[in-house]
Amino acid sequence: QENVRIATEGAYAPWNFLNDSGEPAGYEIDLAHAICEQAGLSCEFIVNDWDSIIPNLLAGNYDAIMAGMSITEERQQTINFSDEYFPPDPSRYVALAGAAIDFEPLSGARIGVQGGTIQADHAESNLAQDNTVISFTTADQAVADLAAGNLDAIFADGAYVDPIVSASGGSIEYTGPEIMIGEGMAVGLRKEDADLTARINDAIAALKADGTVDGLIAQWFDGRGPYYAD
Amino acid sequence: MIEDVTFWLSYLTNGKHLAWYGSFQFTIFAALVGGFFAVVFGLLGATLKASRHFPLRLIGSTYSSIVRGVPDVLFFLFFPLAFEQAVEWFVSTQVCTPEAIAAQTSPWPPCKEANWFLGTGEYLLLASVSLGLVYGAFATNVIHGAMRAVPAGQLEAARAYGMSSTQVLWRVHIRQMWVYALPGLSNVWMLIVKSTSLLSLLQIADIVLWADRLGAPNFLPAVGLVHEDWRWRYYLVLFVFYILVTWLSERVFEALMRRAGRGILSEEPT
Amino acid sequence: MKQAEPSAAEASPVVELRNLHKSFGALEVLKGISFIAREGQVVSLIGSSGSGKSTLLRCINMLEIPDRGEVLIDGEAVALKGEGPERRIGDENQIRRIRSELGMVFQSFNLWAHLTILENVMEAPLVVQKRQRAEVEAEARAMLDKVGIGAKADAYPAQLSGGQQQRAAIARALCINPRVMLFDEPTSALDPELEVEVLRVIKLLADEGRTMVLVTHDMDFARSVSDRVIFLHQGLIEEEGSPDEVFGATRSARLKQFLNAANHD
Amino acid sequence: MKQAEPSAAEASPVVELRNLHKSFGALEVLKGISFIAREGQVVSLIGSSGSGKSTLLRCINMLEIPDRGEVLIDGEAVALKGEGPERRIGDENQIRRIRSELGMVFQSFNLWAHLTILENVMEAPLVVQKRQRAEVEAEARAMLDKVGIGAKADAYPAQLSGGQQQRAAIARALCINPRVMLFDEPTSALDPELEVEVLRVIKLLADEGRTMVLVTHDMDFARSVSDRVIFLHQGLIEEEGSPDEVFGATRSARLKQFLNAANHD
Amino acid sequence: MQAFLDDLAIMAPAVLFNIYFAAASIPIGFVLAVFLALGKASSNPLVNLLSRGYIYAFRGSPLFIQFFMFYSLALSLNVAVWRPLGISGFVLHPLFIGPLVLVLNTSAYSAEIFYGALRAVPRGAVEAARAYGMSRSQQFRRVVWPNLIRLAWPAYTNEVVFLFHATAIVYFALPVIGTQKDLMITAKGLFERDFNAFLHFPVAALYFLLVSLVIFFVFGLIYQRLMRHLPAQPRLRFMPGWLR
Ligand SMILES: Nc1ncnc2c1ncn2[C@@H]1O[C@H](COP(=O)(O)OP(=O)(O)OP(=O)(O)O)[C@@H](O)[C@H]1O
Ligand SMILES: Nc1ncnc2c1ncn2[C@@H]1O[C@H](COP(=O)(O)OP(=O)(O)OP(=O)(O)O)[C@@H](O)[C@H]1O
Ligand SMILES: [Mg+2]
Ligand SMILES: [Mg+2]
Repeated sequence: QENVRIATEGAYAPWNFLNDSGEPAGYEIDLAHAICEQAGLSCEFIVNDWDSIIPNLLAGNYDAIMAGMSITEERQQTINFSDEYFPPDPSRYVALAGAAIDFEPLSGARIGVQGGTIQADHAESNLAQDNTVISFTTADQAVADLAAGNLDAIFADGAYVDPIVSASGGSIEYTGPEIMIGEGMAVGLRKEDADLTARINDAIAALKADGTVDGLIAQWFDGRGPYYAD
Repeated sequence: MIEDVTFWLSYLTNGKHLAWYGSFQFTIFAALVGGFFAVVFGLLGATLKASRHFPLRLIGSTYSSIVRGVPDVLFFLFFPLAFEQAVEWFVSTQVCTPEAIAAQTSPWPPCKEANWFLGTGEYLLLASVSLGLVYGAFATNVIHGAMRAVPAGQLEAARAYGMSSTQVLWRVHIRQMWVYALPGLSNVWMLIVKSTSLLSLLQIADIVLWADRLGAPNFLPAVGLVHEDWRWRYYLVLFVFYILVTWLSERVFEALMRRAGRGILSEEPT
Repeated sequence: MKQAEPSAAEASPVVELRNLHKSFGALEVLKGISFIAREGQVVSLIGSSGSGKSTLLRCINMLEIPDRGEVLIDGEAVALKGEGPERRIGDENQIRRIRSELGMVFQSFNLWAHLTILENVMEAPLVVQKRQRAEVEAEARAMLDKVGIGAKADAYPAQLSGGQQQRAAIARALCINPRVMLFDEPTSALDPELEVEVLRVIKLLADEGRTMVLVTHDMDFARSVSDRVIFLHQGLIEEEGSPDEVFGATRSARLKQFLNAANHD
Repeated sequence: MKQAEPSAAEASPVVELRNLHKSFGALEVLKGISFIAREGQVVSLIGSSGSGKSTLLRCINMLEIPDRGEVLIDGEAVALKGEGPERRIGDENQIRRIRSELGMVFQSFNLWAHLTILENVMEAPLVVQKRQRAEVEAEARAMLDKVGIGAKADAYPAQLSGGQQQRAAIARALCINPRVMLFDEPTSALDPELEVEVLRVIKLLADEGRTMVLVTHDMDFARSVSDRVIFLHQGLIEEEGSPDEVFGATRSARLKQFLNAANHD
Repeated sequence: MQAFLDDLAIMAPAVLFNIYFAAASIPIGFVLAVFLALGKASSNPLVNLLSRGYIYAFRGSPLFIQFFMFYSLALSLNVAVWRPLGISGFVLHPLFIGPLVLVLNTSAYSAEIFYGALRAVPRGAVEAARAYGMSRSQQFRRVVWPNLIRLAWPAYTNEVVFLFHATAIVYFALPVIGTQKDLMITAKGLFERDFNAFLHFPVAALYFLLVSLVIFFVFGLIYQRLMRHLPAQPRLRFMPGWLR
């Protein structure tokens, strides 16, 4: 049985996070176990900073990335992606309750993002002109700054902020438009590992077909979706 | 009240916290091994610097001045990468067949067999070597200076009584050098201790990384206790930890100094 | 004042310098010095500050390598190679053997700070001469008693007064049982009362008939202890002879001036 | 030897100490010292090392605060408050005024290394006495000429020999035009030839009739320059009188022993 | 070669951030350090204890942790304090809080240097000043300070260089606003794009080295001027002190 090391960030609930016992857990972890079982691989998780997650893949310190990473053209220049395992999902703004932000046009606002994400790219190219874009090393830190009132809004994956909005008891709420960026999330792999990519793709296809993926999405994302069945 | 206590007890002993407590060993390991390497590199560097041959002297002083002219963080980011690639290159010259090299599509490593997987253990060792390399440059200077601080008369007296140059070196020079080197080495040690806070930049789940994870605000019950931003409390613990280590180190160095300085420093009458 | 013994002139030469030259960079400190110290003789070097007394003494045991000229110890020439400032010791083994026959007592004592007084005295016999510890220790203690600091054997140098340190340094030099004792201003770092102690010890050695070469500022002492006095001036021997000749019948004008200043001291 | 002038005994007291006591921790250094230095007198303090000469001198300008006893300068008692080791200066302004009338010359010169010789000499008149720069400069240059180092005015202390530094220190003290000059072993850090220069300057001052208190190891000098000699021993004045009395008709056994050792020097 | 020149050009504006952090914190840190050093030497027990405690705390803990602590502390006070005062964006801005922490840090290190120098001021020189009737403030200004600054200068020069190096971790601990990136973050960003460690990091190192050399040169000139009273001047040497 081939051993595959999978890197995750461990700070992007509910995709991946460290549970109370300090182990990686979340949607991607469950999914990875399913994929590995399906593909007949033995899997092992490695927690790695978001910043250096691609360099360390290339350096051979692990074989795959499952860390809420969206497929982008830029990333495709250096790594391969498997087929997506999380459908394209709109990115959302959230702000403290009662912060009336004018999005027509958005200007003069302090927007928090996690550095190196598709939202950060988007903000840099579309918002930086008139707003202050502040990038944090982890998404958690952006949330902390928002909660402390140091940001007007954060811009992040809809499914990332969704549970925060619901768990915040009304103190954090959605605002502004939903923006569709990214082409869904997928496993990141080294270009030369075509064989592994193929095996993972097969497994993902099978798991999508038998409803396992949708089941896990329902389980981890509060039944909110998005699903492949639609 | 009792419930509060049990709640906090179980919160503070959950797996995440245990992992945090456990990660202190990485910090301590990196400091100790890093300190060891720093002394080794320091002695080596000082020997080079005091060498009679110009090229060796040049290597010694280049090492100590270049490394000290650049921030330590930069080295910590750069050195492990460079070292990994150097090892892989070396291994590749041993194991790679021409076919394997031809078959390799990615720019690095030269062939699959030469790839070196880095886990926490390897990273820790690399981090320790990096620490040793960076602070060895400081130790080089300290030791070099200390060797020169030994009064010339002490060495002359040894020579005048017919000791050979190795006898002078070991029986008088190095023996007295420690007194002058220890204050500087103590500083270098403190530097190493404090730079262990940068281990998280080297992919080691160290005390800083865990403090950050534990302190980050959490809104999801599924992830653990829901709480706001608690990071500064966790950092306060680290702050206290480092102060304690500093305090302890000072006591140890004082004791070492008393030992090394017997006769040289003590003036209290017998 | 010691009587010049008639036998001394015939005794064999222990230290002989032939035409010694030494420069530090552009400064020519010794410009051709020759003299002989014979078995049992006490030779004093006097001269004003900077006249090269210490340098001369240090050339005898090659702590400074002379640029030109020869040093003979017991008739054996110290091997040197090279020329001028590049001159180096020729034979490491020879020089170590010779050095261990020259007991040097430094102006600033140079006791090894990390060793106790007893260990200081025992160090060279044990390490250089490789003698038995028990025997050396007995001898070292006896030597310390002789110079009057037996009680301080286990103290460190820093715990001793200047005079005690100087006497420890003398004991250290004596304990290698040297053919010649070399003293560099043995009392100039001491205060008058300590000086007396140290001079007493040196006098004792002189009376025992030990060969000595000493640099001193103390004219009365030089007069009372020496067989020969050598006055250095501007890198050369300006005047030389028995104490009576040098102090009593001074010829050189420069020496007269020097002695006047010293008297006023 | 200077003749004791009959008028000196009647001249007014400039420095008066009354029953001075001083301890450092458990060590009682001064055990009750009283003496008077009158206008124009030169008082020498002699005594073996550690007998408290420097401490006594430093008590005069309150660099050490005596535990008990009084110091009067020109008849004015220096105000002190508190008791024993807690005793403090009572009136900052008074002490500053008094200090600027006492020209202290330290054993180790204590020239300000970051100022040139001229600046050193001008510092106190400008900063403490707030006098005019032009006037002070003229006076400072004259003073430097007087002690024979006028040419070195713009050199820094580190560029001067020991004797030159000592003379600069004397010039510095003179330039505040003090009522009394205090010298602490003015020549002990110097070699014999430099010593002569400095002693010459001090003698000049004595002959001018300047009031001076000086600590010295040099008995010949003490004899030739002093009006009174005070021998300190174990914290007390063991013997005191004109140089003739003290050196010529020594009474105390301890002083005899001390003078013997010093002579041997 | 072209890539090297490109990197040089890209990082040129970035180095300004490091220079800004150092330049903003050094003068204030210097002044604070002098007071702390005097505090540590003070005989007033309270002042003494506070100065000692402050210096010990900041020298005994890593700067990296200090950044994190102060940022999250400032953040937790945001709603209660900064916002009502209307200085929220200012206080939490890396360009403010960065120099702030650096000031706190460098003042502790410099204070220790100054304190050491203060104790090394030749006793005799101060005694001479006392003996000639100078008041305490005159003693300090005319004698203690000129000696102190000369004694401390070489070590202080090192502290300045190391403070400059310390600016490299500012953005590892603080958020990045817009394109305000320092050398390290720029180099790291470039590295994450094409993974060429052997190009980007050495270029950043080169910049650090260059600025360090400039600091040395300038401070060395000042030192030479300060030390003109010593005929044989010891050269200013790059020596480690008690660093972070
Ligand atoms: N290692 C050295 N390098 C350069 N110059 C030196 C060295 N050693 C001595 N000199 C110079 O050589 C000259 C003679 O020095 P030496 O120590 O022999 O004098 P000395 O007669 O012993 O004087 P003193 O009585 O002051 O000890 C002096 O001018 C001194 O500055
Ligand atoms: N600040 C001090 N603290 C403790 N002890 C001191 C202090 N100053 C002087 N002493 C002690 O007081 C005694 C007298 O010292 P002082 O300097 O007055 O002697 P002295 O007569 O000037 O000797 P010397 O001729 O060696 O200069 C000595 O035993 C000395 O060790
Ligand atoms: Mg000499
Ligand atoms: Mg004294």
